[in-house]
Amino acid sequence: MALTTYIDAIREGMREELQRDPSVFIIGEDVGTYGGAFRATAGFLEEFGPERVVDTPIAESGIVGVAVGAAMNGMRPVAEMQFIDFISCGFNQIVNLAAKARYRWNAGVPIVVRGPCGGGVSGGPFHSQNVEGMFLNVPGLKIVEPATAYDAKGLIKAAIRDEDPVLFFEHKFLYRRIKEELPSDDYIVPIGKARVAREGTDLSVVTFGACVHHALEAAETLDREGVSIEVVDLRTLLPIDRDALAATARKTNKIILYHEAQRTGGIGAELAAILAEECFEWLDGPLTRVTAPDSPVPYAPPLEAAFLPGTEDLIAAARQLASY
Amino acid sequence: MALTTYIDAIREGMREELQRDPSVFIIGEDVGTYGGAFRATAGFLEEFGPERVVDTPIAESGIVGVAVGAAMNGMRPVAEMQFIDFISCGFNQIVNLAAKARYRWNAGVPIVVRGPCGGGVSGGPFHSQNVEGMFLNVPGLKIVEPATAYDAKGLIKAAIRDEDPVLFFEHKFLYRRIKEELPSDDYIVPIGKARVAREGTDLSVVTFGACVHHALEAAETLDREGVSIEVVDLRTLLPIDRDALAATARKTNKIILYHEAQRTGGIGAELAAILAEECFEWLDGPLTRVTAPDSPVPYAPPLEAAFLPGTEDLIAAARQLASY
Amino acid sequence: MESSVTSDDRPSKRAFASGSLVTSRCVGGEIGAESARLTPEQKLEIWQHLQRNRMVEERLGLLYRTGNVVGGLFSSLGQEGISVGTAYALQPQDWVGPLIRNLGVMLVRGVRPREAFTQYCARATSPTGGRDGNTHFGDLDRRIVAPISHLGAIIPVMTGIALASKYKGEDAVAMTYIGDGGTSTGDFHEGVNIAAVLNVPLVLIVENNGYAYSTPLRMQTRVDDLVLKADGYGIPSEVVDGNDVLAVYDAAKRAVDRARDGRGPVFLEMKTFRMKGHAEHDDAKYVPPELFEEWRQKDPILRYDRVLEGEGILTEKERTQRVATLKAEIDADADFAVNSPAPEPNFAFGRVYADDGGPGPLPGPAWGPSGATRAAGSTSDGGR
Amino acid sequence: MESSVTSDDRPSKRAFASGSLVTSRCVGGEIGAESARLTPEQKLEIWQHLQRNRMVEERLGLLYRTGNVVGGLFSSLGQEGISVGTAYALQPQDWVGPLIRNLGVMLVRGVRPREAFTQYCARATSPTGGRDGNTHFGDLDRRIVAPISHLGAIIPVMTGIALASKYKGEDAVAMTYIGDGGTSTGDFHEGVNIAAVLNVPLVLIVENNGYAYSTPLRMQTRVDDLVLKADGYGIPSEVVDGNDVLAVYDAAKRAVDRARDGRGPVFLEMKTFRMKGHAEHDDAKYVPPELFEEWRQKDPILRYDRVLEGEGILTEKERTQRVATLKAEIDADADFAVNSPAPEPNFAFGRVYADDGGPGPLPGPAWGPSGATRAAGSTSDGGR
Ligand SMILES: Cc1ncc(C[n+]2csc(CCOP(=O)(O)OP(=O)(O)O)c2C)c(N)n1
Ligand SMILES: Cc1ncc(C[n+]2csc(CCOP(=O)(O)OP(=O)(O)O)c2C)c(N)n1
Ligand SMILES: [Mg+2]
Ligand SMILES: [Mg+2]
Repeated sequence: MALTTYIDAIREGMREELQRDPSVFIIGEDVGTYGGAFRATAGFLEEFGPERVVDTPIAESGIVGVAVGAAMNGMRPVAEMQFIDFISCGFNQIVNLAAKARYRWNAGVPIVVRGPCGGGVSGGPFHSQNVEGMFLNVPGLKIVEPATAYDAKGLIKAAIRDEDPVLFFEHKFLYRRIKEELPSDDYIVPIGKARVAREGTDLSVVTFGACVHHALEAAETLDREGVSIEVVDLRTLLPIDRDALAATARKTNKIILYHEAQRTGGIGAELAAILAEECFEWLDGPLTRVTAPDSPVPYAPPLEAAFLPGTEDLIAAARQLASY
Repeated sequence: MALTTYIDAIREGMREELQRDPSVFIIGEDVGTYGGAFRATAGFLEEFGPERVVDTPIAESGIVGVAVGAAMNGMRPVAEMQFIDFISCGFNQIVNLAAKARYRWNAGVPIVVRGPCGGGVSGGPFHSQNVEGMFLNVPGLKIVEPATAYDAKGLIKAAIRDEDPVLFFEHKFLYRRIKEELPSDDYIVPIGKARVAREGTDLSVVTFGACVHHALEAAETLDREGVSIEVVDLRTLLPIDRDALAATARKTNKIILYHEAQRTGGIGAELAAILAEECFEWLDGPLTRVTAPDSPVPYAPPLEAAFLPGTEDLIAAARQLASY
Repeated sequence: MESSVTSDDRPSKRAFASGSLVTSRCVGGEIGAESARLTPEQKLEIWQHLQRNRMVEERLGLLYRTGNVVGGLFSSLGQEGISVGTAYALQPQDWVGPLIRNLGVMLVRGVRPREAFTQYCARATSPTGGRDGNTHFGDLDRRIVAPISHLGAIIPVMTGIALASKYKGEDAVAMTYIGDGGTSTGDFHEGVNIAAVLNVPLVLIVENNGYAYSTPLRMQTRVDDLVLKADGYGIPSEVVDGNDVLAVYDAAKRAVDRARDGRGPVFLEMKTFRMKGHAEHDDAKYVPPELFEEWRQKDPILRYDRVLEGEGILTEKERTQRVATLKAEIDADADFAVNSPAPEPNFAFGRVYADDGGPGPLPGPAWGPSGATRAAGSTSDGGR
Repeated sequence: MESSVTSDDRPSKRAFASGSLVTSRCVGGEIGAESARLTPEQKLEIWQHLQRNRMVEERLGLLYRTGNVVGGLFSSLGQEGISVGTAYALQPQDWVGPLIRNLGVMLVRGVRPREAFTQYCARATSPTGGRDGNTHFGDLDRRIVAPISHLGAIIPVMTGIALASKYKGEDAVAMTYIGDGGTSTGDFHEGVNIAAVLNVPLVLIVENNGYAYSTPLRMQTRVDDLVLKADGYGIPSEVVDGNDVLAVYDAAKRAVDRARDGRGPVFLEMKTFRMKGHAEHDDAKYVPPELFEEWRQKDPILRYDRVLEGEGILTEKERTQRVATLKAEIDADADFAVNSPAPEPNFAFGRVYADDGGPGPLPGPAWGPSGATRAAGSTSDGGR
């Protein structure tokens, strides 16, 4: 069987949903003729036609707004942000229109807003951001970020079928770097459920996205040093799988929160808060964050490498915490 | 001596800075002729003229952008959001232009973006929000929210003089509800420094804004029960005063993070994370958050009362933590 | 075509210009043709809507002054002709996205006065159960989309509504509203432009009432006539006397027909005036009194009364009688609101997500919806 | 004035329309008067800028293919006349906010090729020290504002720059740029509208090059001529042949003069064509080849060569000689970049805030700025 890359998994997931449900459609900049800046929608225009693969003007607020309206009128739009960094231009539509409609007047807004996030590809300050931190304090949203091709496909399908607005972040570093064999039948990965990417007993690394791969690498190294690392892949960033957090805390009693975004106000903060509040008694060491520093993402490779929280940073933190 | 309300303190602070420094100016919707929806700039047009009190079209992104440009060209703009909820429309200018310019190309952006935040006045979902959570993960910004008239005046002056972009949140519940005697001489309250609003020994409540007053009230009640509460008023939400956090943790060993915004991804998360990472050994009980639930702000008074984390909620949480 | 700098170099000094383009543009059909087709019954129905709109808002003013209204109160006094005339041009399958001054639109679309009263008074019986206030309610069954406060935001949303209707082949038009001030927002621009490019059936009603809060038109835009903005999107536009309900209906009907015909969005600028402050608390001292005086003469209801009198459709006596009937309905609905309980505190929680086991469906219009019927393709559980 | 629906009911089917308004609008002065005033020396200087712009970008292409460029490479091939002609109309005290295809603007304003080379190659010696790339650098001393990627965002910022200059009585104009695609953004709308209402000296250069990434003009907007948008803001506009550098200079000079004169913003639409893909990686398969062919004939440099030849200002021989001189400069600067070290990792940290004790000032143009001089009222430490 053929191996499927992360981005192909996303494309396949969207294609299957487009085939399955005529209310699903794609909207965004250059998603039609061009097939998307990263080719996530390549071939869709030919297969589904311009009514279901809608190229738009450059207008992220407009794109999200149109998606919201279409969703209220029975559709299931999948809106692409060419880079997730541009979601800041559609911020108001997401946080005030999409996220609050159900609470206010019982109007469901089943949209997906998806796009490439993350660094490691010399994208500089505006093509490398991880933006989940901007949305964590916005009730009404769901946020998803897969780390594997399997999850990418299963989660994009779940996101499209979800009755609420889902932000779907795709780590562009993974787009073509990882591949795996995928089941041929229809499957989804449920939103809201983390997975244990690697079992371990001494210390847990709670993470998601590209960082999962760095964490697994670090775990190998540490294993050789006799430190057993459990890697928890959140997959869903909102709502957070508290049960998975509690389970791993109860098991290893020492936790590292590991993410690529900047430290202050990142999701690591929320994870730490949940643990320090709900799992306080099980903690045998400080909740340790391994994250980017509090600055924009720099452009030059040595700067970006210094900025990004990599395998070495994680290993160092894990050694310290393990010996606490 | 006359008593000055919270909003008058802000107005006086701005007026003094306008008088002191010709590069300071006011920009926003209805800030001129009308003197601001909450009268924060009343009388300014008459005193300083239309070149320094600039009424704009309804365009928050434009307003912030114009402020950024003027700041780059030597001015110190103070931009008003009529309600802070509308800052979501200027989000991109704040997070991508203002916050990153110094890091990227050494361009300082000394702007203040200010406006009324918070609930308790039946403002409903769009006139009651606390938006600090949206900006905590954005390096390059400073965020301030005073709880007293003294701090309101001292902090607005410090914000105007600061070399970096400052978001200045004014809790509208306090606007005319609190007053105090203010010094007649020029003073500032430094950004980045918390204050101990009340000394205590058993348990600390870390909070800010209107919640400080609820916390002080709760502390009185608990005092009568023999529980001594320390109330820390953050004043600055970004960057967080880690020293003040550590000092109170070292002293009372039990901490409640108390804020009006929704729980998940709120500033309480970041405070908890800092404490659980940097002050782990001093903690004698779970880090407890007292916050609003994860929903939009409802409109009807009984709903809003149930939604807002009030004195009673705090007292209940404090009793529980104290007896831990 | 020559340069369009209408007012030489500086923004117009006029606080509010009534424009020079009133009769020279036409979005299709023939000006006056549609209103000429109205039957006397229809004209009476329009009168009824106008009068009801005003009386409901007057009653809201009373509820405000007696402390029943929670939060601010927004009035469309003097602008009722726009809400009524435009909504009257719609068919049941059409969608509307009204703003805060478009209670009249909702009433024409079948919303009952008690829904507005209970909303403004934040009662348990209100359409949102007290979760939101004022006109911030909608109903996907009745094809009414609730606005958010952030001006302009509803335009892309209604563009999306129109896109979906077009895709589903539903023959439905989406109509929405914006003030002169709201045209300055980025979302206005993005929404209208996308609607134009995608050629969707969106009818945008721009209510140019001279002020945005305290800001006069000339400080909001450098043009006197907002239709010039439509040209930049390549969509047809028309300037309409917003205080002439028949002219409003006429233009709206032609615009709706054109949009329904698959010919894309239409932009109608309604010249009118805001006869009160921004909200009830605002005494509008910043408005020159002579402007109020000037526009009082153009009151849309008094003008329409004279038209119907002239055409022998409505006598003084019948009018008094109809007003009394309306008053009875409004009295009953206002009483219903006043006597309704405030919501239970725990209604604050849940239904943030579809699957969070929230407090369940809203109280809803227990009295049964009237007006638009539900078309295929969308059901009540969140538009799906 | 009549309805402006330029293309009947449906968006134009033309992939790229060169418009019908080319000669009928004038923002002031007399079309052709300013370019007629240019001395032969000035005309040669313009040629020099054009040629330098192209040669620097060609060299960047080489650096890209040899793996020296970090990230994407953006070209202004075929559009150099716009960058050069507009920037040439500025005075030292004026401000510019160039976009990614406006390297030519920066070069005219005194930026040296090595600044661009080191930026694109992300070297320690680059203006941002490697913190940002490509044309994303600015210098408040030289009155160049760095863009962000988010299109449209720079327009309100340049409006603010212009507002501040006006307030300070500095007699300075702010010029900035936007693509046809960028006109669809909310920030374009908000920025231009505020500039119009506040009557600030902003000159907006709209480069209509037919495409926004893969999206042709007709899918970006329903109008063929973007100047129609200017009408909606009540500001003067002109359509210019963007591939005729003298026409560009002429219109820009008149626009700048008008703005400097206190008469408010000006909108110039430059018709041109993007002769490459969106960036170096994009083969632009979606562009009909005949469009490239058509526009190759209009190459701004070849055209200008012929003009100068015709006027006897630049002989074939002198041209060859000048190209060689330019090549020497560019060779040296490219070598400088290639031989420059990558930044030290710890340059990633600090200088997020003024007071965080960051890594201190940037390497900066150690070779000394040329071009614009610094006027009173702003210093290098963050514009204050
Ligand atoms: C984006 C945004 N900014 C600010 C406000 C605050 N605000 C509410 S109504 C209003 C004036 C609206 O004027 P206009 O659009 O002309 O409508 P009108 O009130 O005249 O009907 C303002 C500034 C808002 N609702 N949304
Ligand atoms: C707000 C925003 N959305 C999306 C993008 C991604 N993007 C970069 S350039 C571009 C096309 C720009 O087209 P145009 O404005 O016509 O300029 P041109 O490339 O033709 O010079 C797009 C979509 C962006 N930079 N900013
Ligand atoms: Mg208005
Ligand atoms: Mg273009």
